[in-house]
Amino acid sequence: MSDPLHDDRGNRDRSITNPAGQGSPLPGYHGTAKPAPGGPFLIGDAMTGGYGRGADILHSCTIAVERGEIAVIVGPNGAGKSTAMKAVFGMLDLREGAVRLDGEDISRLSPQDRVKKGMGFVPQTSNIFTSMSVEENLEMGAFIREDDISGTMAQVYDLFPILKEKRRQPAGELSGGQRQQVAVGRALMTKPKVLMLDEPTAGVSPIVMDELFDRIIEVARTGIPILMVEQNARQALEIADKGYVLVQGRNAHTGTGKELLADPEVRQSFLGG
Amino acid sequence: MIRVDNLHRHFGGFRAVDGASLEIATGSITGLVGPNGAGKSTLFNCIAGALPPTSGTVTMDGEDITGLAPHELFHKGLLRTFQIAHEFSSMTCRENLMMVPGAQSGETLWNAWFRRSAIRDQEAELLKKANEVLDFLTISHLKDERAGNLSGGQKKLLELGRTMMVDAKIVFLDEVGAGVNRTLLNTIGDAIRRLNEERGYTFCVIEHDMDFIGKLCDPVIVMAEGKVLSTGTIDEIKADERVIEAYLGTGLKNKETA
Amino acid sequence: MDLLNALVALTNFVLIPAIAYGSQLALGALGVTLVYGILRFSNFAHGDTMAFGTMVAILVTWGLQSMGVSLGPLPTALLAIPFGILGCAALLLATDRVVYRFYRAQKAVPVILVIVSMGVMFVYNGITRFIIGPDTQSFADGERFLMNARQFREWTGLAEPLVIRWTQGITLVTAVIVVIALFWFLNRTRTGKSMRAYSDNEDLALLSGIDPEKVVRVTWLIVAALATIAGVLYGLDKSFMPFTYFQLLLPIFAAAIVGGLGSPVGAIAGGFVIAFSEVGITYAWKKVLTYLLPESLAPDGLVQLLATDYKFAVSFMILVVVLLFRPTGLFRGKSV
Amino acid sequence: MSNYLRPVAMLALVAVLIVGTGFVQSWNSALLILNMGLVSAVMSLGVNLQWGFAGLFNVGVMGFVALGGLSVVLVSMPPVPEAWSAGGARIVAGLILGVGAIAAAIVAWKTLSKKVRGWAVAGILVVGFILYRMVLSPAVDAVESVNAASTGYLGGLGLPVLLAWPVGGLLAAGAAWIIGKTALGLRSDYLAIATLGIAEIIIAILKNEDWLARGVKNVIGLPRPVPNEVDLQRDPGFVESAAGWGLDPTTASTLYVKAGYALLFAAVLVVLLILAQLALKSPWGRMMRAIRDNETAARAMGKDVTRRHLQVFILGSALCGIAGAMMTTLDGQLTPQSYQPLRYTFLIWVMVIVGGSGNNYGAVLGGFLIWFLWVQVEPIGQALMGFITAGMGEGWLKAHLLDSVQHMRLLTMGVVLLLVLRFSPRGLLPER
Amino acid sequence: QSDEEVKIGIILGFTGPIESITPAMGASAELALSEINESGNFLDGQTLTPVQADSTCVDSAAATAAAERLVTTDGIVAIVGADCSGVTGAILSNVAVPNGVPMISPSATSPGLSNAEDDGLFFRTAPSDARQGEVLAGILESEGISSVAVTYTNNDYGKGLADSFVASFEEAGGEVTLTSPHEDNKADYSAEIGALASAGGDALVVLGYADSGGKGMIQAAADTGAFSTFMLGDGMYGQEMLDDLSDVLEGSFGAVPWSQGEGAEAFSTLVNDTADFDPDSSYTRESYDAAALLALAMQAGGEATSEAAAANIMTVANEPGEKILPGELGKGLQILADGGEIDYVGATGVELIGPGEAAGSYRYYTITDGTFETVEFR
Ligand SMILES: Nc1ncnc2c1ncn2[C@@H]1O[C@H](COP(=O)(O)OP(=O)(O)OP(=O)(O)O)[C@@H](O)[C@H]1O
Ligand SMILES: Nc1ncnc2c1ncn2[C@@H]1O[C@H](COP(=O)(O)OP(=O)(O)OP(=O)(O)O)[C@@H](O)[C@H]1O
Ligand SMILES: CC(C)C[C@H](N)C(=O)O
Ligand SMILES: [Mg+2]
Ligand SMILES: [Mg+2]
Repeated sequence: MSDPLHDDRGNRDRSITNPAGQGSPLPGYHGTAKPAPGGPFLIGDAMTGGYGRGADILHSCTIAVERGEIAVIVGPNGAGKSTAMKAVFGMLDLREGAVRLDGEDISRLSPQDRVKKGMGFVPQTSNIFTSMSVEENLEMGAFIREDDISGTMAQVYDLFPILKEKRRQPAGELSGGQRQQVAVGRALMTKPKVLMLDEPTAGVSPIVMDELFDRIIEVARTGIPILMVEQNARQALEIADKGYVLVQGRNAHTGTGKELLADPEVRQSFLGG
Repeated sequence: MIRVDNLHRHFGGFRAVDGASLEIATGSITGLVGPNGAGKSTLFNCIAGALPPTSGTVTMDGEDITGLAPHELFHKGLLRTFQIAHEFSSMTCRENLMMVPGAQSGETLWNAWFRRSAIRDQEAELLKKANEVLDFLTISHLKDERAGNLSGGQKKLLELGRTMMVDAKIVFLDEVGAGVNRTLLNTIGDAIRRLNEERGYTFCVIEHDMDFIGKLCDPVIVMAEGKVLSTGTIDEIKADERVIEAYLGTGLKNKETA
Repeated sequence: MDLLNALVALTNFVLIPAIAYGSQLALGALGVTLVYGILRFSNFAHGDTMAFGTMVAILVTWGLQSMGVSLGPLPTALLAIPFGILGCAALLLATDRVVYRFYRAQKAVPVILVIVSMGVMFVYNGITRFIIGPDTQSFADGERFLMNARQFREWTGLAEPLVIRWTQGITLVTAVIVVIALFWFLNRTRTGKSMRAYSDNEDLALLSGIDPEKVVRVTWLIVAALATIAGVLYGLDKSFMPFTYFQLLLPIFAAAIVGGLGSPVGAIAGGFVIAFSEVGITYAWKKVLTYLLPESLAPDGLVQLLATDYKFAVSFMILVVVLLFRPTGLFRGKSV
Repeated sequence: MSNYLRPVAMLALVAVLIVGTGFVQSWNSALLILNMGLVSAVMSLGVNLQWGFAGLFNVGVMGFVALGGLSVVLVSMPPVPEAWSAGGARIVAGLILGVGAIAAAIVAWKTLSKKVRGWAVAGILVVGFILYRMVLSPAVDAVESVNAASTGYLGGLGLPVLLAWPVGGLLAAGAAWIIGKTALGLRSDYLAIATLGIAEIIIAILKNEDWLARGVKNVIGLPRPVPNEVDLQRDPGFVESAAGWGLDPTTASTLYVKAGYALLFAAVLVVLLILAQLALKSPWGRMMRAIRDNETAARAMGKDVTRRHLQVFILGSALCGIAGAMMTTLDGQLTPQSYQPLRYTFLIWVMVIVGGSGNNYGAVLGGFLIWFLWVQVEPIGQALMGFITAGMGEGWLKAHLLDSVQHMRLLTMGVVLLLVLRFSPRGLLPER
Repeated sequence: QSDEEVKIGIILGFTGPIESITPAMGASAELALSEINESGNFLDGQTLTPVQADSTCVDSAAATAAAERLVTTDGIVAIVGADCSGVTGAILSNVAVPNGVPMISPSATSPGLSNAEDDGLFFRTAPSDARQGEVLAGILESEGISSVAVTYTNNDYGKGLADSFVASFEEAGGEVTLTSPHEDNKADYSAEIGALASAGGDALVVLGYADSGGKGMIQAAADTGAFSTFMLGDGMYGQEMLDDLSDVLEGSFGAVPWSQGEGAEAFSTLVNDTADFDPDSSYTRESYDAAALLALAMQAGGEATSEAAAANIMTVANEPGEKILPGELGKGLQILADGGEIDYVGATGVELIGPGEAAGSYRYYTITDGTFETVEFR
């Protein structure tokens, strides 16, 4: 972050400068989708790229998920897990590689268009509209939908009953775990064909974590493929159909959750012994 | 070492900390756990002077330190790290460490202008110390890297390093582990233990990872809804029904059996 | 009788001017607050934006007048407002395209944008003076008074006059309509909600399929409308001069901040707080009191809290005081 | 090293520009530009101290500059005995009373219990205010009516004018202390707008408190640290040496005087610049950068952020005060009406940003460069317009274009600022 | 050394709060110079060249800079101007005195200038406001108004005039309910009017500038119905007023420096057949005289230098000597060339008293059906 436009030096006066919710730099994708039949349901294929003009962070890294599956990405900090997710979602420049969804090449689509194509994404941090009520958060999730959304909202509410109680409350007043539920709910409102979660359980107490995992499994059972990043690798890999271990932007190990859990090297260096 | 008596902190009508009382024994590594929104960070902030408590007292070695400003507490040897790393992003790792020690004569303008030589010697010492610390944390290869470019875990290490630049009495760590890779977390754990043994630091650690807490901490304090729910060794805690029901949940047991 | 006179005097010299001025400030502050909330910087160019929009309106008004168009009792300028808005919007969108957009794409920290807006302020400043010159321009026409002193005196037989100008009436009415419309838009319509969402968290808005550029465009459009309307009303009610519009920046900011930056309700409240304190504190209460109190107690001084020389200073004293006790403004703004 | 080369090159450029002015236009205007350039450099150095080092957004520069100007009057003008006897003592008493009331209010606020203190403070202030007005007003009237046409104020201390420069600094520092105490403490501080307003208030006071410095009636003919042109012209020795230079006495004398000012100003600038550099490169500077980067962390690491901010805010303002005093000395008059935010606040900001905030040399460079533009844009614009309109037939448009030249100034300033921000956002001499 | 050109600076507020009257003033001064050049009698055929500069009327810094430029770059030998008292004082002490350049102001009327530090370099063809104050007070008396509120433009002209007016009005037993300043170039004067209104008074005395605050105050007063009768100071006399406010001002009155008699008539005729500006616009006569005096003084001194001008102005302006009217400048020059003496009467019946300022007389006018109507001269 060395360049002047970004370091927030000498910016005490929040009354004249309001960084709240300022987004991150984006590539200017404006392309269209091309048919590319075959392959898994969603795949980021041999992706190479980085942020803006910065150095590459991903090096021909591949991530895929099939219908009804849960795929989990683990790896050390700064490995590029979140970056990989963003790449799949078109939030950073791919120098090489492609992203394909449901038999279409969507590498050149802008994030908005990918949402329209049916991708739902829950980022690692700041993943709710804190100043808006829970219900409005869900409505925003359904922003691109023209049809009637009450049905989906009902589904989300019985998936996360607590949200129904707090629907009028500003989401910012909820506790960590509840926020995560709102975030997932928001993503579900788009009726996504695939759901991507970045560390949904970070800083969440064990009880809420278990809760969340159960919910995620439920969602997967409804046939929505799920691609998620996790630091609680053990627990995550237990429920994963497929697991990826990223190291410095490269695929280090790939296999089913069980295999990876069994692999002593993986345990040693990523799951903390 | 630290004693908190019936501490309250309210935000508007909301009671984030609601009459918490606890003690941190000298030389211990005390764990502080509890559900999200239990008030752990808020409690920390109150002790460390970042937030004024609504009521209640905090004493350190019998001396009342309630509501003192952070920098005053710092000079009493009470240090803290943050739930989200607070590095000085545009400064190098080394500078991050060198700026820490208080009472640097070079920090008064007068000396900066008219007593350069005295400052020079002092700087030399700081430099030496900073390098030691970087070695200790196994990140000396990053000494001239801008702190802003470190990855999540390394930032946390740097924060820990800052506490080593001075002889702290007690250090508060807020969620060192959140989003940190487990292997790295173990390294941090070792660092903490060494500081505790070699330098006699007292620690108080917030963490949601029970394995980490289990390996490191004794005793463990559980907070819920702004109150202290129970205190004891990790095993006592894991056995405590109220804790399981409020915080751990049954999932943990299942996993251990699995 | 005396009581009535006192009331009339008060209304004539405090209430009416303050309400009119207040509505004008409120409209201005709304513009500032929108930019701050959605584009995330304090727009120092707002005063000059108002000046530009008004200037366009004035030029059009002159055109209409020369063509003999008129609204009877109402000032012709009202017809020109839409054109003013268009002109202003064009300028703002162009500026956004050439200047702001670059920094937005870079995700420059807001303070850079603030300084950029200073640059823009200089440029607008120049453009406006370049086109219409630095002098005072009068463009009000139609009936001047809704009710003038003589009428009122004859009508009520009171000693004190009560004068209401058309412009004051129009100002109030327009302000109310505009504000209601704005609120409805922000809280009820889809676009409005998407703007709030964007202002809350850009990236997430993106992930929900909201098109940022569209939000920005809409914002500038609204700002242009607010600025022009505020400017024209102010110009009709008082008079148009580029420099005074630049000076308006200060009370407008005061209003926005007192209300709590980023909070529309606050902007309006702030506008009136500032207006009333400015007029009220510098008003000499002698007259009113002489009516109210018995002869014996009648004041001989002016009973003026602060000489009118310091009128300008008042808004800031208010500002500082409010901030000391309520650091985020009356309606806690985004400023934390 | 290139990062030494760049500043040198830039400053050389400025030198060329100014000397060029000397050849093309007249040495008088060249020196005039140089002098104001030096003053501007000091101002932007001050703003840079606040913004570049500590990130304090001070938009009240104008106020501090004006205070500097005031100090020149208070220090150097001869006292007006009649006025003093008319009500001097009483005014002083009144002021003390006012300060006392505020002090009392603060004490009350600090000591009393939550319930009563609000009313207590309000009470104290109201009573205090009334007393203050009762004591002050008659005295003011008395003083102002002493030969209103030519004095009507208390006058100054009649001390050497150079003394006014440090005093100006102190005056500004004092004001900064008060402002800082109130505004810097705020949770998310509103320094910018607060300072903007306070500057206006200061000007309002200067304009309306005639007993202080004749208000809008201006104080003219301030004493000067350099000889008077006429005296020089009358001094045969000087005339001779002037002739030796092949200059007529008038030109020679005016040049001589301006050069004198230039030397004085340059001396001040150099000293301040050195001090600023030493500070920046010391642990103090490092601490300041840390605070700027992350206040919360700096606090937790034992740095007294509030105090440091106050310190640097005061220092920066003091610089502006000194510069203001220098400028008023140069003008030889105090004219409150000429203080405009566009000219004395925003223009200074342009200087800092264009020069490169956080870099002292940058600030100085910006001071010179922007001032040069500010002065030269007008003739250049004239030439430009003349060129553009040359083709046109006489008529409304041509006339309009020609007489709207002076507005090119603002436009150009804006464009320059925007271009710099666009293509080297850290200014011409970046911080690091 | 003939056909050499001598530069005279003309520094007036061509922009700013009196911009509507300055063009006429400038033209009038240049008229005098061109008349002299045509006569060809000036110092055996040297020509006088006018150099104009903008005093802005209020911004002393700008004015000094402009004057500085004229003196150092253009090398003028004397100054006609400036117009407004504030800038005049500034130019005097910062440019004229240091460089020893004499200046004659046609319109700076502040009493303060009477005893300013001037090394005998400052003169004015307009009377001091000390006098105007008395005149205005007198007018109120004859209008039978005993209680007024006063507002003045917040600069030293306004302040000075207000002071002298209030003094002499209260002397005469009148009551001033409130004296409050107004800033020029504000959009809104309702607060100021509010205060004045609540202070009360039978009339509002407006001592401001026609194209700026003064006008705004009257407008605001009319809008709120606070006052219906106004008395206008010299700064308020101008066509501007009639154009925009005739209905409001109907029945109001005021005073402006004026002079009748042969000089004034001569001037009017001269203007009407040689130039195209309104000879009755304020301070045009004074401007003509200012320029003429400078030339005559240099002639009397026998050289085109600042010293010569400064030294001889009083002698050419006053007795003894042959009376010189507008249009007779050539004759005057000739007389001086032949070593004779003159007493320049000019358009305003110049009689420089005390520290070199006009005694001056005023025209007391009322505004009836949209025109300035002379009542009498005082
Ligand atoms: N916005 C950004 N601009 C530039 N570099 C970035 C940005 N975000 C992340 N990086 C860099 O990209 C690398 C990968 O970051 P990423 O967030 O993907 O790691 P991660 O695997 O998600 O780690 P964690 O488990 O801590 O979330 C890191 O070195 C980080 O410094
Ligand atoms: N500044 C604030 N304003 C209002 N409410 C707050 C504020 N800070 C914290 N809270 C509330 O206080 C409660 C306790 O917050 P705190 O951060 O202490 O929880 P925690 O125990 O640290 O949880 P976590 O484990 O997620 O960090 C939460 O419900 C939070 O919403
Ligand atoms: C032209 C006049 C209105 C100037 C005024 N008499 C003054 O001294 O400022
Ligand atoms: Mg991540
Ligand atoms: Mg916490």
